[in-house]
Amino acid sequence: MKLLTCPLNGPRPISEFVYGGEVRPMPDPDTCTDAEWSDYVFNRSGVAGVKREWWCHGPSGVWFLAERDTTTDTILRTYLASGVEASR
Amino acid sequence: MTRRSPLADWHLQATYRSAEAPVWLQDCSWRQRFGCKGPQASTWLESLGLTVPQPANSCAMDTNDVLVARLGATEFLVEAMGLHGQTVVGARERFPVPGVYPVIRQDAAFTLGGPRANDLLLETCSYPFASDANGTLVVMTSMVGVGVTVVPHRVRDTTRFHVWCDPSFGLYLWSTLVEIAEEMGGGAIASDGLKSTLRGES
Amino acid sequence: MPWRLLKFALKSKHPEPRMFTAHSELKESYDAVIIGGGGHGLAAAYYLARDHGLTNVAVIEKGYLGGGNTARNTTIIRSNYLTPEGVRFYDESVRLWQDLSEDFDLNLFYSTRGHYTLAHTDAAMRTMRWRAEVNKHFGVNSELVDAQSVQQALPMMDITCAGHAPILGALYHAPGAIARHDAVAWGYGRGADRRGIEIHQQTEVLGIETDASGSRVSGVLTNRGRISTRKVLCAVAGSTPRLLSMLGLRSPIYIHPLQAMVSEPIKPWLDPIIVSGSLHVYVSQTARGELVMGASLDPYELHSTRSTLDFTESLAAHMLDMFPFLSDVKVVRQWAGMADMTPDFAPIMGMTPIEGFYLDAGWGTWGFKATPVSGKTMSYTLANDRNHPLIEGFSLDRFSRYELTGEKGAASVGH
Amino acid sequence: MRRLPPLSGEWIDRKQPLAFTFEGQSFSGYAGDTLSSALAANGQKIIGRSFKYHRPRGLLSVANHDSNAIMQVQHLGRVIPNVRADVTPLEDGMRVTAVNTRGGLARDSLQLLDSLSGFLPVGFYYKAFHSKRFFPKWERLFRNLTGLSKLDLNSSRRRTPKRYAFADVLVIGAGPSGLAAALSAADSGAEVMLVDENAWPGGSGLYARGGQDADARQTLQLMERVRKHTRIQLLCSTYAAGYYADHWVALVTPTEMVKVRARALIIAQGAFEQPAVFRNNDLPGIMLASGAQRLLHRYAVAPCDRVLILTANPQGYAAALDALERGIDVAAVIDLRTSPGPASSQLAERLDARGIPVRTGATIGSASAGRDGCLRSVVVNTRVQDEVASVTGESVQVDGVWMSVGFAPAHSLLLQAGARLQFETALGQYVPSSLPAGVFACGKVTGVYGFTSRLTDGTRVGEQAAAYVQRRAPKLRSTASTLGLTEMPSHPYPIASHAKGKNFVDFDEDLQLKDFANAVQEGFDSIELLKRYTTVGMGPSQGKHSNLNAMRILSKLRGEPVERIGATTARPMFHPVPLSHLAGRSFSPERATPLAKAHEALGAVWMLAGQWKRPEYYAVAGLARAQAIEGEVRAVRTGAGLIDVGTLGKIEIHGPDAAEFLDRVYAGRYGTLKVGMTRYGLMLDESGVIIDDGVIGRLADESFYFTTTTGNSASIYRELGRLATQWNMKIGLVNATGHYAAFNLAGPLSRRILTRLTNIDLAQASFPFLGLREGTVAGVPARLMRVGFVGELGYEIHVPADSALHVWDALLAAGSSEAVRPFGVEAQRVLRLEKGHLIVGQDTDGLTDPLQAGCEWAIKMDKPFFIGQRSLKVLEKKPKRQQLVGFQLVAPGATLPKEGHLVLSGGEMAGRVTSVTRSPTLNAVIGLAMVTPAVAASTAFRIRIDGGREVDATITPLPFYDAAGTRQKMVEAP
Repeated sequence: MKLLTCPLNGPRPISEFVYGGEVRPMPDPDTCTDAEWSDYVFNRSGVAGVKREWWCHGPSGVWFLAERDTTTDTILRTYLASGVEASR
Repeated sequence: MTRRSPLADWHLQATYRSAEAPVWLQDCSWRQRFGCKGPQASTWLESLGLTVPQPANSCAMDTNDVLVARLGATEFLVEAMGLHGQTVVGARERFPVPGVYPVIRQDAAFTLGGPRANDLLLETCSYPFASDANGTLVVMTSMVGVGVTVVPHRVRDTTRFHVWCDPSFGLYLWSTLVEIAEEMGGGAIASDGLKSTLRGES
Repeated sequence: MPWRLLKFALKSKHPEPRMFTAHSELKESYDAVIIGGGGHGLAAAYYLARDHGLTNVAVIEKGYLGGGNTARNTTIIRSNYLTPEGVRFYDESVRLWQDLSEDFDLNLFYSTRGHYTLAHTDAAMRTMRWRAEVNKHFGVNSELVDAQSVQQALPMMDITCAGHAPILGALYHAPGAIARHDAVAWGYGRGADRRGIEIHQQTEVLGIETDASGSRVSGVLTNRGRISTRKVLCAVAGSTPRLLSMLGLRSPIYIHPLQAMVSEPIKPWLDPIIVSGSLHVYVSQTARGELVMGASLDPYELHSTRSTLDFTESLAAHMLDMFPFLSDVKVVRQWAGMADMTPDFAPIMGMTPIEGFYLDAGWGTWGFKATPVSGKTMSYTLANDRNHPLIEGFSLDRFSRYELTGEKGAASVGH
Repeated sequence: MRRLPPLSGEWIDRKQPLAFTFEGQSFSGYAGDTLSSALAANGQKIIGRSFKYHRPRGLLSVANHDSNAIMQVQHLGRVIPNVRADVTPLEDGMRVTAVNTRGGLARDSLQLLDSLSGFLPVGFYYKAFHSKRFFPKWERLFRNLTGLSKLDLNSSRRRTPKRYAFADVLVIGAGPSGLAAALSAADSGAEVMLVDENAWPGGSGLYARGGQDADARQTLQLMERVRKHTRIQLLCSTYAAGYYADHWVALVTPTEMVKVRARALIIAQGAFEQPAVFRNNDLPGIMLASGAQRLLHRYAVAPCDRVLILTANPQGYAAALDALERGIDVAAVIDLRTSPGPASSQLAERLDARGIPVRTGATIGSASAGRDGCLRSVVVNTRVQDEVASVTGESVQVDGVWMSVGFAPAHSLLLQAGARLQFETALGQYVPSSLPAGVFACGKVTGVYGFTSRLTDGTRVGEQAAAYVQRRAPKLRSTASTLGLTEMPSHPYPIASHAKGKNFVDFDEDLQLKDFANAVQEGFDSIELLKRYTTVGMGPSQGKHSNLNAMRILSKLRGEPVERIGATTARPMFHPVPLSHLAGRSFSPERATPLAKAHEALGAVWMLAGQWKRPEYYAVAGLARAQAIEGEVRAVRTGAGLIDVGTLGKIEIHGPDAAEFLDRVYAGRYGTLKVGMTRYGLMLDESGVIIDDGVIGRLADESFYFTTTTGNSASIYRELGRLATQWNMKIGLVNATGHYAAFNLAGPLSRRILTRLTNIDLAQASFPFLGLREGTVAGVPARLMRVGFVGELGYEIHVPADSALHVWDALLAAGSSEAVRPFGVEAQRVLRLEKGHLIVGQDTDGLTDPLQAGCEWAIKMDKPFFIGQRSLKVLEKKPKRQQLVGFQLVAPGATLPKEGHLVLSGGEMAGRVTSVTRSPTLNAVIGLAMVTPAVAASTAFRIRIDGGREVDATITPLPFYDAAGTRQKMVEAP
């Protein structure tokens, strides 16, 4: 099974993790247009490539970021949202 | 009033093995424990005279058998491993403390031991415990589909494993493991602490 | 033994012609280009030629004919959807399916087996009743049946599911069917080919050109050269986001793998198709005797068809919960496809902001059963530059309008 | 076929005879026999019938590379389907039968299909049988003709354990190269796991002897060293079913599946010997030379008395010498090649010395059967050119043909691991051109065939793998992959066409040479299309003996070199895996509140709620379900009831940003919530859809306690954690769901009962409606919330789980005089419906926003931000698509509609019933319905109930009961 390295708990089988989706910047709700907002709410960058994603280590509840190539499922790096680099 | 183990219903029709069993489980839910997190948690625990482990996911046991486990970076589980949990009860009663957030810990807690304990783990959990049982490690992982916290603990030449899980999963986790242990010629063992749970202690 | 097989015994030379002409060159221009030589693309080509007389058309496929999700799905066909849009659309599809073998003069092994969607919770029972009522309202044959009827129909099944998910009832859908998936692509391909449409395999799209205004399609760039055309139909499932990005279009489509596995052949014992949302299982037995089994989507985005072991582990466990006697039955092969999912579990079809660019996408886990109707409606849409009435609820702009279709309730486990 | 005298290294234990039956006939074998070897030893040449034409079939590979040897076994009260006879150990008392025959193996009535084969060309079933009228009949016929074993639908679930394992180096294949690799890796300090699918290691080192014992002796020495090595764990009768990401390999043993995480992997799986293609090459008696050698040396069985060897490599000559050594008469060695290589020539001299004729540039044109359906003679023709044999040939009487014309490397695991292959023309096979990090290969799979070369290769690779694990540079550098290759082990085209056909390429699927030409003629001219149309390689053996020849044939038909043809994807499983092995014990976690046993004692009837079980109602002797539930409802309305709501999600949030955080994640406002008060909370997603609701209470300025619905507790706690991280807020979240027990004591008499147990002042003034208080109940620290879900005076009591039973019992005891009654989920549903409260997920669906649900009161649009707010601003401007309304049936006595029934307006579908009940309190049928705005604006609609009948309903304002809400506020105690 695929291994994913939690910055705090170390490498674990990916079944211990919950996928939180791609990190997506939210437009300013007060200034953006309805179209910009619905684009943010519904549309996704579905094209394969390296993406920044939210992942959660289930047993510990640790949320962190992973840079993953969605073509090959290779994980380039994982780090806490505060920016702490994970030892890989 | 009576504290009741999350596994109490199981004990009602329990058959216990001897501690000589190749693999055994012992209900330790009765132990006094509490949890805390928050910016001041670590300093506060130190101020109580507890030994606070520094690295994430490590633990320390102080002289009067109080275990302080660091869960991740900023959360702690404090448990009196001995029969008398006065320190812990005392600390628990000091809440609220500024910058320290209490974490209620009503866990199902048990100890897994015996020469074949690791074989049981290999059937139920994907974490390679055998590779590192240095006694200060805290592992949060999944066991038969239940989130658990595990502290491997070297006793002489064998390793024992202290396991904690959410009480609502307790019966399921415990009876599943006991069933497998029994297939291995082991099973649940009784303990003084256990009796006092059923008898109740105030 | 049908007479038509005689010729094979009597003729010394094999009397069958090529199903698909091999075209050495791409023409410089076509009236329309269909990207994607899977079931949907080929069906659209077939109906374009047959119903709309459009034959100067090229189907371009980066791999081989029907090699994508057409070849990877578990071949379940049904119309017991939840929304009126869905029910009307898939009901038309089932109607088309039923005549396809004769239309093609090619045996698709279209086999009506009946389809049980099991309900293990009272919430599921409510949804199943809702679906049954909507289906019946639109003339689709579905019924909510109780646990006893399920047990009578499947006496070998453990309806307690090993105790941890007792079956309370099921949505029974008599028209539920399976078909020989590859043959569907071949049938449409041969039909389109015979009507003069060119099928180009091993031809990959590198870009889509628009005119100066940027609002109208003008051509397609491929690894075998440029084609000029004013109409492009995009039917590429998992590759949809990449194709859309060539035109700067955004969509809610996200790609997750969907896995499946198949057992060794065993003598027939399972007539109907069984689906369980709670246990994440769907299974049917093929004419060869194999059990074709699937579960739910993989939990995270991935543009690859790799296999995982944990998929087979949980699927096997849930299979045995329902059918304990399969313990010694062996799995020979597992595989995966890339599902192009949408937020409301309904497809995205029809015209787009780019004139002359028609989209047939968002087929998630329900694309195979829609093959004929998507071909029919998309060919109509392309030929008339007007969305076919059956697909009006599926347009790309429904999201910006906050007018999603409510199919999710029915498709929480697809198929 | 007969058993031979004992020989050193044989796998059978002659001291342990075993009895079994085959097709009802009694046979005997020895411990250590497989079903195949035992049948062979008993002279049973025909062991099965082919899938399509029902031709008699015999042993081919004796290695589970073909599906001739698939059987059905009855043993120890179980019927085991599709048993692989080649690798299944014989056990005493087994009752073995062939699969898929009609009237038994010997006189299978379906063999007439063989004579009809002319009518059944490739893909014939696509070309007929599809008239709408007759297809169902034909299909039934086909379904019954196909399939292998018949299942015993009564056999019980087989629960096998599963195990995780960890190794530095996992070596797959314990032939000469695998043994060498394992030893070398272990000697270099790595912990090694070595697996082999056979009952014993050694591989071809023990069976391919060439009439001598030198290699075998050396192999036995290696085995002995492996057995003694402390760092090597050897698993036999174990195959690697598949490679998965990050060196995760599924090993299948006879009793369990072992999931190994290896740090490095060595593939030493060798190569599958491939058959030659000629007319009737499937007759029993014709087998792969390696298969014959396995029988000879593992099981001491002579497959025949007089053999003709068809070869194109040294291995064939060696097999001839093995035959002589074991007293089998060798009629001749026929070599496809005009000029055999040096290795072959050396061996040929030894044959010559023993008077065995060797004929080169020849082939078998056809074989024919005797009356027994088994091989009787072959015609040997000159090979005029590829595929074509001379018209006239010489007939040779033999009862055995051994084919040794080449190999296909067993590289499917390598491919799954991401290795790249290139075609080595000098070898006539694919070899790895690049390997992923930590993946290594040695032996035949890499094109190394010589015995000593394989040992060298294995030693080198073993050391390299250890070096990789130890993060150091390897001491032994790579050498050319084709170590010491003197001649090509695989013939490029070991195929002979024949006018009459029956020259089989795929034995599983009965595919003949001409089928491929015909498929290509019909346009299926790429390997993938060819595979799908002909089904080559799709049978039970997954192409192990047929894919390579299929590629060769296609390359010839397309006039392109084999390497241009490509190959089909190599997917797991390597060998088929039983569902029981994959499933293991199959764990499905369940949650329980501390009161589970107490509920049971009270007669609870359970219903599933996610991982939880909840009392739907409490059975009362002599009362029907509906009456029992009605009784519970009345108790709450008139006296007091007690319900376990411990399954609700319970979350604490502490910290300076706590209020701000709640204001962002819930639609209501909590910054203004007073300490000691609670407020309803509605949670939306970004598109404005309702996803959850609960009650939020303020414990202190910076501490809140709130509940979520049972089903969403885990996912919501997780998502809140993510948002806290994303927004970088100073809060601490605590998931107390399982740690707190909770019950709702509700009813006009609840205050009176609770007063007896608590130190909290329950007087209206000090504990008002929606208040939150902390104190003790029955001596236990407790949190009390005055909530109104069921619409009566009520207290939700939260206590630590370890004291739950104590408090529950105390409440029931204290309330005995008021006849307090435990009530279940169903009664609660009725009560809340009377109050017009919606249930998220039942009265709302995946698209319902608060405006549609009539929850405007619960959303504070003037807050700076909350999740879903911006979308609601869009939705406010648009007409509603649906709307939740209350309704009442016109005729109180009318049949009760059900949830999910349709709302009709003018015959058109206009919505659905989401909740409905017969209200005992109001003595009316009331409900909620999600309807079109048009219907919502009207006053009445119809509901289509079971049987298609319709009942009339009038739209009714909510709530149905106690509109003023005086009862739940209950100012003064009754």
